[in-house]
Amino acid sequence: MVEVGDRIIGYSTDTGVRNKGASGGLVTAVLAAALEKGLVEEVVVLKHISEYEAVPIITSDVNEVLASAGSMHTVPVNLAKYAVGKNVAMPGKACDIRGVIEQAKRNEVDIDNAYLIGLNCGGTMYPVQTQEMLINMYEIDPEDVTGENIEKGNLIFRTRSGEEKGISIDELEEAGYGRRESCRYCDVKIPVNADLACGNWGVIGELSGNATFCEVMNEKGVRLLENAIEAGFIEIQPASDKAIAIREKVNNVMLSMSEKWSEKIFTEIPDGERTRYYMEQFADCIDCGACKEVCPACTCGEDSKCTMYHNLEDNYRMSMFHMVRLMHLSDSCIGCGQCTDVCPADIPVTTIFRRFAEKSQKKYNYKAGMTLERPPFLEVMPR
Amino acid sequence: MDEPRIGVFICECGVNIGGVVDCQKVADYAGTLPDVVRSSVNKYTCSDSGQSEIKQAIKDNKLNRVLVAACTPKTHEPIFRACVEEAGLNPYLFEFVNIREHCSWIHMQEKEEATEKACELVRMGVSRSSKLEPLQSNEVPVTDTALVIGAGVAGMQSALDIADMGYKVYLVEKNPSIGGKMAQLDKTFPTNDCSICILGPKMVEVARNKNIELMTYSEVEEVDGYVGNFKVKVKHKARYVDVDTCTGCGLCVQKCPVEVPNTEFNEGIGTRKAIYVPFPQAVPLRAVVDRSVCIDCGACSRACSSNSVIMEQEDSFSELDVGVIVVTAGFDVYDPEPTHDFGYGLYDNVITGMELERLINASGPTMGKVVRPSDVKPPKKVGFIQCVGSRDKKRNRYCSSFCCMYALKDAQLIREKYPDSEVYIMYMDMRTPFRNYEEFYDRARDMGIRFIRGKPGKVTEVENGDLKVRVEDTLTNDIIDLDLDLLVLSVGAVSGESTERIRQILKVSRAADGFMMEAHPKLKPVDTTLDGIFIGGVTQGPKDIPYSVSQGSACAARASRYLAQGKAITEGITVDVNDDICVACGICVPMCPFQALSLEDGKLNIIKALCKGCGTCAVACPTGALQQNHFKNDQLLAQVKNVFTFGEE
Amino acid sequence: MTENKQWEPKIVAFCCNWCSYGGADTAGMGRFQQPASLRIIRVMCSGRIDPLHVFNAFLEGADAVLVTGCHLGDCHYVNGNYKTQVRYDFMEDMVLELGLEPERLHLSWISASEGEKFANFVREVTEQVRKLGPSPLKPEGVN
Amino acid sequence: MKEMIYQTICPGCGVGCGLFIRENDEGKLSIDHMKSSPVNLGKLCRFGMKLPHYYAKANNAVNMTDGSAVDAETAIKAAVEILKDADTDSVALLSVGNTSNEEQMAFTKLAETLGTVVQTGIQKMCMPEPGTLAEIEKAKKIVLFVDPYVQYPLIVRRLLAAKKNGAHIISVGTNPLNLADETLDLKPEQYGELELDSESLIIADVHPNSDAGILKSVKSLAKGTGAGIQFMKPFMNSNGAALLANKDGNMMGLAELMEDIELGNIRTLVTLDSDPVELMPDAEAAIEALKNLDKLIVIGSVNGPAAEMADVVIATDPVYSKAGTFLNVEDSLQENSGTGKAGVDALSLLNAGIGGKTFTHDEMNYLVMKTIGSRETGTAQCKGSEIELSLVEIPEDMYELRYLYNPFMWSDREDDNDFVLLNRNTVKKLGLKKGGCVNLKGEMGELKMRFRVEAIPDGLVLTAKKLPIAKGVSTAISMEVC
Repeated sequence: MVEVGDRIIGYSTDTGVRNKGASGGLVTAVLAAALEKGLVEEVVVLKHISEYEAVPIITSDVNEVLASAGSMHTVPVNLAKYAVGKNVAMPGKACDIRGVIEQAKRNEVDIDNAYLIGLNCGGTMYPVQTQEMLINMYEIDPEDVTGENIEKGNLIFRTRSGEEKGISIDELEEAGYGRRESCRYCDVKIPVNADLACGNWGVIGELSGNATFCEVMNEKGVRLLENAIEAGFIEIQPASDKAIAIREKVNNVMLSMSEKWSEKIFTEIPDGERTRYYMEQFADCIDCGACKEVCPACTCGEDSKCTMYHNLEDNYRMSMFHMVRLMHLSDSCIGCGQCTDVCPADIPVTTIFRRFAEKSQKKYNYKAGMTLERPPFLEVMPR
Repeated sequence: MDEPRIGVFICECGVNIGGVVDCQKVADYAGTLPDVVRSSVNKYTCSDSGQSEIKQAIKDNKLNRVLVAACTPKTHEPIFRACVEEAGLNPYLFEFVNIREHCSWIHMQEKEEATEKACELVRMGVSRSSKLEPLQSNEVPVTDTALVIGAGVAGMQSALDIADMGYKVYLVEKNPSIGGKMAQLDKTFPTNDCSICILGPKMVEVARNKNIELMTYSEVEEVDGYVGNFKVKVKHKARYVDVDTCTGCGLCVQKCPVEVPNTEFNEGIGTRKAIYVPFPQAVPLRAVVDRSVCIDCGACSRACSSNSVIMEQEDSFSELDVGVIVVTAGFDVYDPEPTHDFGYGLYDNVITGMELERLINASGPTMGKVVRPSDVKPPKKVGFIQCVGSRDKKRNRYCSSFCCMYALKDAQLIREKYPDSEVYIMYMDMRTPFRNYEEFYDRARDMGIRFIRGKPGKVTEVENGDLKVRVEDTLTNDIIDLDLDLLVLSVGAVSGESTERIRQILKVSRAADGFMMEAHPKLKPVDTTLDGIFIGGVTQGPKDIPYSVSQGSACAARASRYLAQGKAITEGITVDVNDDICVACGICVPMCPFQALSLEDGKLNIIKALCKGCGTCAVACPTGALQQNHFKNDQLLAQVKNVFTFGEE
Repeated sequence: MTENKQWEPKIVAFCCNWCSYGGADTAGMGRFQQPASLRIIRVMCSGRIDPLHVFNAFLEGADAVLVTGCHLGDCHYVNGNYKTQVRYDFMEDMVLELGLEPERLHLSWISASEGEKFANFVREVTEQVRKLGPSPLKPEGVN
Repeated sequence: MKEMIYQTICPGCGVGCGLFIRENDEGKLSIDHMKSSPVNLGKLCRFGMKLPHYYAKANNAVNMTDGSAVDAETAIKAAVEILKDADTDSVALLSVGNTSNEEQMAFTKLAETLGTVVQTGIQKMCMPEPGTLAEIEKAKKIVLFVDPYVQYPLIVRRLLAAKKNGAHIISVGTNPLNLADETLDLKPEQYGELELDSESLIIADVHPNSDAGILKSVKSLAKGTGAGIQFMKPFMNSNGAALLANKDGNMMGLAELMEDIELGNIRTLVTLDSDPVELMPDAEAAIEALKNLDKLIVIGSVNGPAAEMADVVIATDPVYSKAGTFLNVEDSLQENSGTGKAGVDALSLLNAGIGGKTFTHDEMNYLVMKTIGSRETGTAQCKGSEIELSLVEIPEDMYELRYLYNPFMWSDREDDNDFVLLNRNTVKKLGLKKGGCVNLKGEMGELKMRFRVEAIPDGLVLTAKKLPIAKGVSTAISMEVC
């Protein structure tokens, strides 16, 4: 039977799922089993709209799970806020899972009944930019694309005709395409904060492309897998040492890339210039509140401290809204990048917030969204 | 709420304010501020005429807010709140601005700046005043029983007073007998009457009082709830003796083969058995078994004619519902052992004052014979060192208050018992306030006791356990080498471990000296910041017997106000939650040290009676749904905003 | 304010009712003279001081903000000032990252008896801020 | 649990932001960002973010006759009776572009049967062909006649991108904009100072209250310098409405239309998602004018103030659940995923009732596509004369209250812009107190408002909110401290 800490390779027993779902359909099968066997009542999945768009839906319909979009690199949405059902299973990138954990700390998610299947993620891309990139860099008609994958630092697209074309991420990012900025410096690629950490890194040999590597992180992970095995939905085998080593190696490559980006993006701004820098960054804010609305670490409703005491008539040199949010997020920001994505004035909100959060979280040796530890700002006694 | 109509009253406070601040100018300025309908200057706003002017103005100008700019709210806010309340205004619609301590007195040379600052302070106050909301204090019913923790002399007095007023009292004592430290003392200053002789009858009175339920050898384990509605869990430690049938005859004690030092009552001098009666006058006069040394031989059981020894007994618990709690948990005597103060613990003949009490006591281990430990011979030359463990930056900074007097008493007793002895008291200052204390000091001098003003530097043991003490007499600047047989350290009081445990259970504040903190050093000396919990005796800080007894009575009086009224008025400034905004994230819950907050059915629940109105939860609240009344965010931010003006103003 | 006077900072101090507000009172009673730069806002406990209030003070034009309360262990509300300490550490980090000079935000534990300490504290901070000049967050034309 | 997800566009203005509207099983609406939308990449402005509120408030349109709720059939029947009796010359149809092309087309069909035209509230004017919003990013010099932050927030990022690409941005107006390199308060005769060329772009907007004089000057500025011009529009389908309205009819401005109603020239008014009370700067006057009508028929998804006065209200589907297409300011065609056809169906029955043909949504869609495919381009549209409005004279001792019209004002959106803008001299002169308020006195009354201090020219008071004390784009008012 399965135990915490196990590393396995698995795939769906259903050929249809196995062929349709990414990497052998393990995650889809585990989700379907969780729903079928009553381990959960609902599942959060991405409903496919186009090759470049999907919408999260909460469903108890197995068919919706089977038809779901799987992992799409061009859907940079954070699922955390959709996991508010009482008894839910959710597949997600590390940042999705981090969001759910932050929501759980704020009593929005019952973590004991939320089953979190983590998916390795090297980063996501913007749909519109990606289409532009396909035309300009790959010379592929975006409509022809049927799938994409990141392998060995290359971003590979498959087309209708079955052709594959890959270009190195470095090259793409050099040209201003590629992953979202927050993904570039993200330092959690394998979602070890989830119940299961799944992905295709470490799947080698004949199973390559047809199975999923999965690490069991906790008891909930055990339940998820055992449930799916009992239901006959999946088959698993222990991962070989070589597989484990390869997964680790891929992860390390990704992390060292992140570190490089981090250094590049977070160059120190000298003491005398920071105030002006931040004032200028926020000057174009139109007070739409979208950054707060999408923030997976925030559980406030529409009226909250950041909005209630923020008046446009005050004409401050810096936004009260952002000051309060900077404070509230300095320990809780998970760096998912959603705020930057939705900012209509293209303010690099995430990058600014990370400047504060990186320092705070490092100081308190706390990383938001990884464990259920109470955020340091909310501690009663100083650490 | 109607449109704010603020009346502003600027107080000159004689020349205290008026001598620096141009009060008329401030009043004129206040008149131009939004919502202010009248403003004026008074000579003394707090005087009768000042107060009647406020009341008149409330009527004449239909004021619904009053602002007084005068001295500090810490002393005068209650006065003005009462004043506006008499005129029919909610007291929380009164706003106080401090232009004396915070302005005129600290800017005495800069009159112009002071006036300008006063204007700004008034403007800040006015902006806050506009946003004030009326508040109501809450009423909660009070269970008409009291809990007194600790049955020393203060606790006994308190229990008796409450009981005599007709209320049921649970008196919980951790030791097998009541009596506390006073039962250990020999004589009491300044009358030198026998301690147990005056305490004994009181102890019996406590036992006999029908309204007092005595719980000895018992400890308070948990306290929940709030004023009027405390739930208390008490542990009754197994005594292994049936209290109801034991007669305290002592036959069992005689048969018991185990003998150990008597640390409980005789400060380790002499011995007691594994089964023992605490002391001859103990109440209840019942035996108790020390199972940590008992060898289970069964001798006591066989000796007992009433079959009162029950070795199977286990700790039991009771749950009490009480309305008020009086804490008279007492203190510990300062222990010089760990730091070997003046050779204590190293040299046999250095003893503490408490040890001397037991030695000198006629019913003590030596039957009142003062002997020195090394050779059990009466000492010829006795020295006392004062302020041991007290008034010492490295130990405790405070004065333990009773050591001077007990040293004088013990010195006199030694001189009386052994007229040929020499007695020295080495002191920093002799502190002898209150009736007949100074006379007592005079008597000691008359009796030939020698006083040396100085704290000894070094104590060394010479042969036969004799001691050499070097002390500088700071009055004569002479270095004196005293050869002594016995050295008594006049040790002070410290808040003991068990008192600290009670403090933590009750969540009473701790003062810097480690004792429990009163609500106000002058005006609420036996209240705590927690409604319905009172502190008396040395629990609150070192004091002598009369003062402890007074505090015991004071606690009883303060506590029975609740019992007599049957209701308690709780803090008006509490937190409130706006359910429309609250997302029930629960972040605030662990922030409250008073357990006033909880999440119930996805909603935040506030027990108003537990809330003390500190507002720390409101800061943790990310949504701003939780607001501290009277210090709401918009009230505070209005003040912040009005610190500043457009430069041209 | 008249034109020829030297610029005087505006400092907002949040004081708890029981200790530091009392400390300011004691400073007054002891007639410890201070620069007229300070504006005190009273709260019941320093644990009520919200970063919201502090940031708002800066945005409104404060040249410095003081957070004050009872000495640790002496809180009237058991542990309010420990919470203040936790929050202050965050505020301080934030103010520094925002590029404000460290002299513009202070935390001090002042008991009701420490009037002289209070006065000295005000004098020192005012002196420091005078040297720094107006806060970069101060809105134009406001003082 | 079953959720509905609608792929739709934001009805806030003519930009046409894509988004998803999610409807949970309790009918509660929320938004999802459509990051694949090339118009807005999923980004939304304040209005878009609050769209669920707008729908929650607005989607309560109910079929009514004379103020009482009835079923659709009864309402349509009542409307038919009114239209049958109406005299062709005194009937007017108004649709400013708050609905789909298909409904717009159906409305035009109804107009044809009635022998009249659909008015769009904007007088016929020579409009250049719209460019794409992406072109903003490429311009070398940009002249703004709008405040993008308040009026069209989703072009802010385009402008910032342009700036990053080296564009010089000049704001011609009154409010200093953070993204502008300079702010010039120019009169039309001074526009030459802008020194534009063919790599320059002018951004202005056209709405029912536009100052025709300025519009004309702006156009001639573009023509004279070869600069491009991007007209922003306040309604989600302004372009569709303009395109699908009967081309050769007499197109009036909204003000003219209201004047005709006031004069009794128009006795029956039919509106399609267009509320004159909300659209006119002075709501009271608009209500008074509408009282002169014999009959008022309101068709739409929104129950505005006009619906309250209407003889008949015919309810259509809220925008997000409508089937249909829209043309945004770039003239790019966008499609809703909704299936609601109540609007077209009602118009079809109305048309049939008065002797016309019935039609279906699909037929309308076909006609829309055909029209779009064959539309005339560029200045070929320009015919007829243009009328100039005269500018208001402001007396010496008074202030000019000027509206910063924004599209969201017409969606009856409670905004945080609950203040007026004035400058430091004004503050000083009036002795205003920080955090206090100012008393505005106009010919229609007094109002206490909070204020914000900005570096705007002397004597000016700006508002981005409709104030009941003044009418028109620009009004003389007096002010005092309160």
